[in-house]
Amino acid sequence: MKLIMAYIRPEAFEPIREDLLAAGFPSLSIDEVKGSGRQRGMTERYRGSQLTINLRPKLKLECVVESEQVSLVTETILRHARTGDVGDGKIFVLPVEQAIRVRTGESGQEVLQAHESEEVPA
Amino acid sequence: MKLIMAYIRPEAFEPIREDLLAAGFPSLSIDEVKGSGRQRGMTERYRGSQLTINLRPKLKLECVVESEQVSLVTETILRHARTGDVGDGKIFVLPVEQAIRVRTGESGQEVLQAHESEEVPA
Amino acid sequence: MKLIMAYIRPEAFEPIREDLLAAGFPSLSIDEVKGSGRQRGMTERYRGSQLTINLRPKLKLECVVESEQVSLVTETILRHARTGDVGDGKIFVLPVEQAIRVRTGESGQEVLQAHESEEVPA
Amino acid sequence: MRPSFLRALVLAVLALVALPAVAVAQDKPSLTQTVVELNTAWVMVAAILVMFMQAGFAFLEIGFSRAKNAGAGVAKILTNFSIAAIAYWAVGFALAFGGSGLIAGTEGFFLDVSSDPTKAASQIPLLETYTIAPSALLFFQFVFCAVSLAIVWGTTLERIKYSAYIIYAIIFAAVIYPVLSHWIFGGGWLQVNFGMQDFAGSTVVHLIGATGALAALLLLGPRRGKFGPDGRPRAIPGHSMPLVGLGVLILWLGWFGFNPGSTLGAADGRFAEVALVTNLAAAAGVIGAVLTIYALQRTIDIGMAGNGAIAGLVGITAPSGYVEFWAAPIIGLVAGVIVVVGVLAIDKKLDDPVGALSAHGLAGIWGTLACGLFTSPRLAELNAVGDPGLFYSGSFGQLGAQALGVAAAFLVVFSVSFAVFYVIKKTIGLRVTAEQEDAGLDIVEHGMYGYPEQFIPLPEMGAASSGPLARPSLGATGSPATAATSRSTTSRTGEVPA
Amino acid sequence: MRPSFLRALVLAVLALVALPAVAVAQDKPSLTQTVVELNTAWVMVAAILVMFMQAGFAFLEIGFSRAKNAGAGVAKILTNFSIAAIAYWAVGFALAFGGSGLIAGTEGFFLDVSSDPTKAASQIPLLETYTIAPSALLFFQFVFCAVSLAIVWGTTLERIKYSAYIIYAIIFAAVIYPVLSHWIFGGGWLQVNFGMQDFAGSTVVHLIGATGALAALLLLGPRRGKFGPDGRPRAIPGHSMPLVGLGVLILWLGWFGFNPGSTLGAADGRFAEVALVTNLAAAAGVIGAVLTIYALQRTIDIGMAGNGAIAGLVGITAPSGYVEFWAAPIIGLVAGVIVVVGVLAIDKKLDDPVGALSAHGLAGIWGTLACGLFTSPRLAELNAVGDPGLFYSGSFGQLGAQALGVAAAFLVVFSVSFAVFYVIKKTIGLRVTAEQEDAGLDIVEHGMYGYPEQFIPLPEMGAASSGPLARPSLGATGSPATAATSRSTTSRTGEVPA
Amino acid sequence: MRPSFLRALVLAVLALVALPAVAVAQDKPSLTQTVVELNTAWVMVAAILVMFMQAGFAFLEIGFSRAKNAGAGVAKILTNFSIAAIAYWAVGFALAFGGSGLIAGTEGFFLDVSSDPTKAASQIPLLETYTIAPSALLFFQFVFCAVSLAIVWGTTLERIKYSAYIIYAIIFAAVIYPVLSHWIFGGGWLQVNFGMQDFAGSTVVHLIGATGALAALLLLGPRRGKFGPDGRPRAIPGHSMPLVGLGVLILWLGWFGFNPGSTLGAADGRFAEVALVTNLAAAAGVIGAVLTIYALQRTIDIGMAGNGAIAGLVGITAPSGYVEFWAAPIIGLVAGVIVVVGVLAIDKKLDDPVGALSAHGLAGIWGTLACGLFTSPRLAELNAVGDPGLFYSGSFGQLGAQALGVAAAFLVVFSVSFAVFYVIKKTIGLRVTAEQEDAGLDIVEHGMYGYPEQFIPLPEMGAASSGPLARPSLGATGSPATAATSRSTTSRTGEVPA
Ligand SMILES: Nc1ncnc2c1ncn2[C@@H]1O[C@H](COP(=O)(O)OP(=O)(O)O)[C@@H](O)[C@H]1O
Ligand SMILES: Nc1ncnc2c1ncn2[C@@H]1O[C@H](COP(=O)(O)OP(=O)(O)O)[C@@H](O)[C@H]1O
Ligand SMILES: Nc1ncnc2c1ncn2[C@@H]1O[C@H](COP(=O)(O)OP(=O)(O)O)[C@@H](O)[C@H]1O
Repeated sequence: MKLIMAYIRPEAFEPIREDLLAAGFPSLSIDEVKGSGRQRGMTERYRGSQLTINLRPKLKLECVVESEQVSLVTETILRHARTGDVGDGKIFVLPVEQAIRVRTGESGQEVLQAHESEEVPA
Repeated sequence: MKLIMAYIRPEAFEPIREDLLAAGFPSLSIDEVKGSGRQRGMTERYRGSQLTINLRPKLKLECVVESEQVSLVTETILRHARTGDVGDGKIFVLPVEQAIRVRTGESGQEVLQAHESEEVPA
Repeated sequence: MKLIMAYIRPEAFEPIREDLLAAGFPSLSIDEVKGSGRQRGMTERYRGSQLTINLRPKLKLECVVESEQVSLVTETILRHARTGDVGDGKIFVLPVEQAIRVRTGESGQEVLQAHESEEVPA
Repeated sequence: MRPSFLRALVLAVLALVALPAVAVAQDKPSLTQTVVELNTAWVMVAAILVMFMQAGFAFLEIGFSRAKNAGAGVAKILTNFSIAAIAYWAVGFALAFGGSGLIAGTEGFFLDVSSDPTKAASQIPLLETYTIAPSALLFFQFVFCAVSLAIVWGTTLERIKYSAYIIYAIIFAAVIYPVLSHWIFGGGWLQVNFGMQDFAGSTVVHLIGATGALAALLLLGPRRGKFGPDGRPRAIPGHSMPLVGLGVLILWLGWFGFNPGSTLGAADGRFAEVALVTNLAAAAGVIGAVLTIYALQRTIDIGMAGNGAIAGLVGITAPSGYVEFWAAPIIGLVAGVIVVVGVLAIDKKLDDPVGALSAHGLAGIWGTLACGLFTSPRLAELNAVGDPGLFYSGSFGQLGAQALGVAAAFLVVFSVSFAVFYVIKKTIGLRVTAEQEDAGLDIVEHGMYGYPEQFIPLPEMGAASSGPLARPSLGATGSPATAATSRSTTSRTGEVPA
Repeated sequence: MRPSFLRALVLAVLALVALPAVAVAQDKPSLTQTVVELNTAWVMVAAILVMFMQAGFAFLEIGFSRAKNAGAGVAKILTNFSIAAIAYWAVGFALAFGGSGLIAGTEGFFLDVSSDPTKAASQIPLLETYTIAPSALLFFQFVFCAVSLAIVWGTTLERIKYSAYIIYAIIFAAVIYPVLSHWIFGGGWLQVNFGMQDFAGSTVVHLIGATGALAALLLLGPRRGKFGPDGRPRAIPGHSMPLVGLGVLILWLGWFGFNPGSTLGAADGRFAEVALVTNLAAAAGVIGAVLTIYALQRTIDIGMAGNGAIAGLVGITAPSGYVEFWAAPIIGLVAGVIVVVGVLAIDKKLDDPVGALSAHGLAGIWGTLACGLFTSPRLAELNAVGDPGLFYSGSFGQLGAQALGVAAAFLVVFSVSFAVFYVIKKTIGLRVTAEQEDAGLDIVEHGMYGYPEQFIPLPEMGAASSGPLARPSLGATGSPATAATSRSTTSRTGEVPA
Repeated sequence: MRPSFLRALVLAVLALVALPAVAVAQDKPSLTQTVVELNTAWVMVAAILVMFMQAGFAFLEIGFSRAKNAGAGVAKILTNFSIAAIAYWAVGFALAFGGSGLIAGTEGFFLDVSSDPTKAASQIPLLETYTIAPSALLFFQFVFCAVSLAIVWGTTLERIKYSAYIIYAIIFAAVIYPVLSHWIFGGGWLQVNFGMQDFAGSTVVHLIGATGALAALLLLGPRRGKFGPDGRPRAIPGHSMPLVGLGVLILWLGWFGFNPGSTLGAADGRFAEVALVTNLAAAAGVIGAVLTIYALQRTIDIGMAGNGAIAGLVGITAPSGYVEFWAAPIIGLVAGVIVVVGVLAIDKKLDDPVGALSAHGLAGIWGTLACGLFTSPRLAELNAVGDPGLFYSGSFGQLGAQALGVAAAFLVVFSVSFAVFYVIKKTIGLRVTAEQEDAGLDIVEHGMYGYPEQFIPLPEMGAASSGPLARPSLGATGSPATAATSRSTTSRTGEVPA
C-alpha cells in the first residue's frame, strides 16, 4: 500500500476528485496548506508599509491506495493539476504498512477504497 | 518507529486523547482536514441555488510511537472512534526512520513519548 | 528520498525558511496544526466557567529532500527551533519512494528542490 | 408616565387629529399644534432608537453563539420583530391601551387612525394625558413589546426550533406583553390600585422578557455539552466578542430612546434628565460588573462588562423617571454586582448563554424595587404615580407596592409562558434533535452556514473560489501589467524573492 | 410631497433665511420661526438616518461577498458616498430642485445658502412649499441620491473595477439621479403633467438604482463560476450572514428617516403615520418572503428574509404617504413574495449576488404601481398629487400614470446607464481580469486583504504574531507571576494536566 | 458658540427649570418654553449621535487590531466610557462650565439639577447664552469628553495594560479635558482673551486626544515586530477591514451630532448648514486621501480612505460653524492629503496602528488653523468669537490666535499626560510583557479570546462542538425525517453523490 501525497493548486482539486471517483477511488483526504517553492512571493501593502508573502496556498491531497494502483492515481492528478506554470506542485509516494477501517476494525488493503462486492451497512 | 495516521470524526478525539495520555502517550498532533469516502455528501441551499458538499470535516491524528506499541495505540483509537456508521474513518501506519527532539537535539525512539525516567528540564 | 516532518513553534519558521532558502532548499510546505506533548495546557475563563486547552498551536513543516541532505535540513531546523523550553517539538524522517513534479511530469530526486542547472520555463 | 400632565392640550390633539384638512387649511401655525408636533418628533426619535435595539439584541445573541449558529440569530430577530409588528398592531395595542379597564383594553384592534382619526383618539385614553400623535404612541409602545420579545430568545439560543419560537412570538406580542403593559403602563390594576412605579419598564419589558425566557429554558434544557458528566458547567464560548460589543453599544444607544422617550413628550426638558440618569447608571453598571468579576476570577471578562452595562440600564429603567441624579450610580453599581453574581450562580444549574435571566430578570427586579427605595417626592408627584421611596419617606409602602408588582408580573407571565411552551413541546417540539444541534441551526434550519467559507471546504466553493494568492501570475500587487511581466521574467534569482 | 401645504409660512422662512442677524437681534422667538426650526430638526434627523443607510448597503454587500472581496465593499461605499456628496452639491441639486422646468432645474449650482441666503431661497421653488432651512432640503435630497447610487453596486460586486465605478458615480450623482428626481419630486413633467405619485421614491430612488445595476450587469456578466458548464446557476455563498443581518437592520432603521422624512416637516404628526405604515409593510415583507422561500425549498433562507424586509420597505416607499394602515401589510406581503420569486427567476440567467434587481427593481415597480391601487382619497388630496387608487375610485387612471412613470424612468435611466457603462467598458474596461477576480478585489485593488489573518500564513505575520497559546509560559491565565511559577514547576504530573 | 444669542430666553429657562411644578400647573404652553424644549430635543439627539461614536472608535480600533486583541477593544471602550461618565459628572463638568474663571470653573460638582434646579442654573453661565435644559448641556459636553478620551487609545492598542489606561482615564475625564474645554469652550482665557475659534473641537476634542496618545506612545514604544532589525517599519495588518469600515461609518454618522449639535440649539436652522459643511469636508477628505495614497503606492488602501474621512471631519470640526460652504471641500481635501502623508511619515518612527496622531492630531491642527484662513465675517459675528480669517480680512490676526491656541493646548496636555503616563510606567507599568503581547491581550487580560473558535482547537470545544457537516446522518438539508431516511437507504450508488 502506498500513500500518495500531492501538493496541488486548490482549483485543480474538483476535477481530480471527480475522475478519481469515477475510477473507483472515492476515498481521500485533503488539507489546506501553504507552500514555498519556485513560485514568486507577493508583495502586499498596508498603510504604506510592505509585507512580502512567500508562502502560497496549496491543497495537500492524501490518498492511500494499493501499490499497483499508484500510477493510475498519479496520472489522474497530473492530468488536471498541470497548468505548466511554476507552482503546479509535487506528488510524493510513501510506503504504508498497515491500514485499518475504523468502522469495522478490519485491516488490509481491501479497506482502502470502496469495492463493489463489499457490504454497506449504513 | 511508526507513524500512526488516523482520520477520525472530530468528536471522537477527546476520549482518545484521554486514554492515550493515561496509557503513557501524551505526545501527538492533530490537524483539521476534509475527507471524502463512502459517506454521503450534503446538499446546501443558498438563495435558491444549490451547493453539494462532498467533503466532510475529519480530524487527522498523527502519533509516532515505537513499533511494538502501534497496536496499543490503534486499539485505543478504534475503541472510541467507532460509531458503526459510514464515515468513521481509517487508520494508516507508516514507517519512520528517524526521530529527533528539537529541545535537546537527541534522537532515537526514546524521544517519541514522555518517559518516567526521563529528566524534565522546564 | 526522505520526507522531513517537523513539528515546531510557529515563530521559529521564518528564520528556518530563510536559511533553507540560502542553503538551496526553497521547496517546502507548512501546515498549522495543534499538538499535545509535554507542554502544559492553559486554563481559560469565560463567564465564570473554565475551559482547559491541552492542545497548543504548532507548525508542521514538510520537506522532501534527497537522503544525503537530511541532516543538513534537520540541523537548520534544530538551530532555529530550539528554545530549550518544553514544547519545542519533534522532527521525524520518513522514507519516500517516488517524487513527481506536476508541472513537467518528470520524476526522481532532481524534482525535489530547485537546481541551478535546471531550466525554468515560466 | 404622568397621567395628569398638560391635560389641557388634549383638546388640541383631538382637534388636530380629527381635522387634518382644517389644520392644513389654516394659514397660521398654532402653538398647541406645534407642541404636539414637537412631542411627536421626540417620541418618534426615541421609538426609532428603541427599534434599533433589535440589532443590539441580535448581535449580543450572535456574538454569544458559536459560529455554526450565527446566521440563525439574524433570521430570528427579523422574524420575531416582524411577527410582533403585525400582532401588536392588530391585537396587542388594543389590549394594552384601548380603554381603561383594570385587566385589559378592548378597543382599537387593527388601529387605523388615518382612516378614522377621531375614533382612534377616543379609543385611547392615554392620548388625553400625552399630546402626541396616536401613531407615535402605537409605534413607541410596539417597539417596547419587540424589545421584551427579543429578551426571551437569548437564553434559548443554539437549540430552539424556528417553528417553536414563532408560535410563542405571536402569543407574546398579541396577548402576554400587552396585558401586562396595560396593568402597569396603561391604567390597569397595578398602576391604578397599587401605584406601582415603573417608568420605562424594568418589570413590564425586562422582567417579563426574562420570565418568558426562564419558562422556555426549563422546558428546553441546556445545550449539549454545557454540563459535564460530573454535572459541572463547562464554558461554551460564543464566537465573537466584537459582535457582543457591537450589540451592547447599540443597546446602550437605544436606551436613550427607551427611558427618555418614556416621558412621551418633550415637556420641560425632563427627557434630558432621564437620559443623564440612565447614562450614569449604565456606567456604574459596567464598573460594578468589572470590579466584581475581577475580584472573583482575576480577569476582566468582556461579556461580563457588557452584561454590567445592560444590567445598569435595566436597573435604572423603572427608576429613571423617579430618582435624582445621585441615586443613579448607586442603582447601576448594585445592578452590575447583581448581574455577575447572578450569572455565576445561575450558570451552575441552568444554561443561559447570554445571561438574560440575570441582566434582564434579576436587574429588572432590582430596578423595580429600587423605586421603592429611591423615588424622590418631587418626581413621584410629577409623575402622579405612587409615593416617595423608603430613603425619603421612611415608609416601606412603596417598596411593598413594587414587590407586589414584581411578584404578580412574574407569576402570571411565568404560568402562561410555561403553559404555552409546554404545549409546543408536546406537539411540534421545542428543540432540534441532538444531531441537528451538533450540526448547528444555520445549516439545519436555514440551509446554509452563517459563515459559509468557514465551514465549506475551499475546493467545494467552485473553481472560481481559489482565493487570494493561489494564482501564479499576481506577483506584483494589483497591476495586471506587472503581473504579466513578472510571469515572463521569472528567473532563478526571481524564483524566491527575499 | 404636498406642494400646497402651509404655504403661508414661506414668507417667514424667507425672512428668516434672509435676515439671520435680524432673527438674532429680535428678543422674542416667533412661532413661525420655531415651526421652521422644528421642521428642519425633524428633516435633519431623518436625513442623518438615511445617511446611515450607507452602512446598511455596505454591510449587505460585504456580507454577500466572499471574504476575499470584503474590504473592497468598504472602499466602495466611502468613495461613492464622497463623490456623490460633492457632485450633488455642485451640480445635482440645481438640476433637481433649482427651478420649475419640466425637464430639469437650472439654478443653484455650488449652492451656498449661507453666503447669500435670499438668493438660495429664490432659486429653490420647493422652499415655498416646505418651511425648512435650505441646507436641510439639500442634505436630505443628497442622501437620497447616495442611497440610489449605493443600490447600483451590489449587483456588480466581486468583479467591477474601482476606476469603472467612480466614473459612473460622478455621472449618476451629478445628472442621472437629479434629472429623474426632478421629474417626479421636483415639479417635473411626470409629477406635474401626469400626477405620478411616489412619496419617498420607490421609483425615483430604488427602481432607478436597480436600473443602473441592470445596465451594468448586462455588460459585466456573471462572476466566474456562477454558472456551471451546463449553464445551471451554482450557489456562491456570501461570507457572513451576520453582516448581512447588520446591513438589513441598519437599512430598516434608516427607512424611518427615508419615508417619514419625506413629509419634509413635522406638520400635524403625519410623519408618525408614515413611519407606522412603513414598519407594517417591512414586517409583512419578511413574513411574505419567509413563507415563500419555505414553501419552495423547505428552508428559511436568511438572505431571503433580509431581502423580504427590504422589498417590503421598497414597496411601501412610494405609497407610504398615500395609503391607510390596512393597505401596508398587503403591499409588504406582496413585495415579500415578489422578491423571492424574482431572485429565483433572475438567478437562472443573471448573477445578482445581493438580489438588488428584485428587492429594489421589482419591488420598486410594485410599490409605485401599488399607489394606483391603494392611494386613499384623503391622502391624494392632502399631498395634492394625483388621484385615489383603483380600490377607492374604481378607475385605472392613477394606475396608468404610475405605469407610465415606471416605464419612463426605466427606459431613460437604462439607456443612459447602458451607454455610459458601454463607453467605460470599451475604454478603460469594466471588469478586473479573471486572475484578479480569482485573487479577490481586496488584494488586487486595495493591496491587502479585508481579513489579513485569514489569508496571510501565520508565520508571515512576523515573529511577533505567533498568536495565542503558542508561547510556553502562559500556563495560567493572565497572570505573569503564575506563568513564571508554572514554568519552573513543570513536572511529570504537571506535563499534561487533565 | 454664540455667547450673546437669544439672551432674552434665559429668564424663561430659569423660570422653567426652577418651577417645573408651575410649568405643569399652567394650562397653556408658552412659546418660550417650547423653544427650550426644541433646543433641548435637538441637542439631545446630537448628543446621542455623539455617544454612538464610541462604537465607531471601538470598531476602528478593533478592526485595526490583530484578532488576538479584538476582544480587548470592547472592554476598553466600555470601561473608558463608563469611567468618563462618572468622572465628568462628578468633577469634570464643574471645572469646565461651572463658572467663568479664566482657568477653570469651580461650581457644580456632582451636579444634581433635578434636586435643586435653580442652583444648577445659577452655577452654569453658559445657560444664560443657550436656552436648553442643564442636563442636556451636561450630557452633550460629557459625550465630547468621552470622544476625546477614546482617541487616546487607538495609538496604544495591542500592548497597553488595562490597569494603566483606567488610571489615565480618570485623570483625563475629571481634569485634563474639562480644563482645556473651559479655556476654549467655557469662557476661559483662550476664548475670551484671544478669541480663539473652535466651533466643535478640532483642538479641544481631537488634538487633545491625539496629544494624550502621543505622550502614551512615546513611553510605550512600538508593538513587537513593528520595526525590523534594520529599523524599517513592517506592516502589521489589522484583522478586519469591514469592522474598520463600520467604525468609520459610525463616526461619520456621529459627526452629524458632533458639529451641528455644537450650535447648542435649533436657532434659525444653522445646524443644518453646519451639517452640510461637515459632510462636504468629510467627502473631500476621502477623495483627498484616496488620490494621495494612489499617487504614492498605486493601491487604494482601505484604511487610508477611512482615515481620510475622519481627517476631513476633524479638519472641519473647528471651522464648521465659521465657514461658508465653498470652503468646506477645500478644508477637507487638504485634511485628506495631510492624513496620508502624516501616517506614512509617522509610521517610519512611531507605531500608531490606527493613524490617530495624523487623523486627529495633524488634521486637528489644520482644522483649527483653517479658521484663521476661512472664517467668514458673517459667521465670526454670529458666533461673536474672534475675527474673520486671512482670506477675508487680509490679516494674520486670527491665524495667530488659532496658532497660539493650538500651541497652548498641545503643550499643556502633552506635559501633563506625559507626567501621568511616566508615573504609571514607573509604578504599575504601562505595558504587558512581551510574552503576553505575543499571546494577545484577550487571553491575557480578559481570560478568553475575542474569537474563541479561531484560537481554540475544535475538539477542545467539547463533544457537542463537532460543528456542521461532521455528523453522518444529515444528508438532506434541514429535515430530520429525510435525514433518517437517507441513513437507511445509503447504497453503493448513494455513497458519493455527484
Ligand atoms: N520538496 C518539497 N517538499 C515539500 N513540499 C514541496 C516540495 N516541493 C514542492 N512542494 C510543494 O509544492 C508547491 C509547488 O512547488 P513549486 O516548486 O512552486 O512548483 P514547481 O514544481 O512547478 O517548480 C510548493 O508550494 C510546495 O507546497
Ligand atoms: N484511502 C484513503 N486515503 C486517504 N483518506 C482516506 C482513505 N479512506 C478513508 N479516508 C478518510 O477517512 C474518512 C472516512 O472514510 P469513509 O470511507 O467515509 O468511512 P468508512 O471507512 O466507514 O467507509 C474519509 O472522509 C477520509 O478522510
Ligand atoms: N510522538 C509524537 N507524534 C506526533 N507529534 C509529536 C510527537 N511528539 C511531539 N509531537 C509534536 O511536537 C510538539 C512538541 O512536543 P513536546 O513533547 O511538548 O515537546 P518536547 O519535545 O520539548 O518535550 C507537540 O505539541 C506535538 O505537536
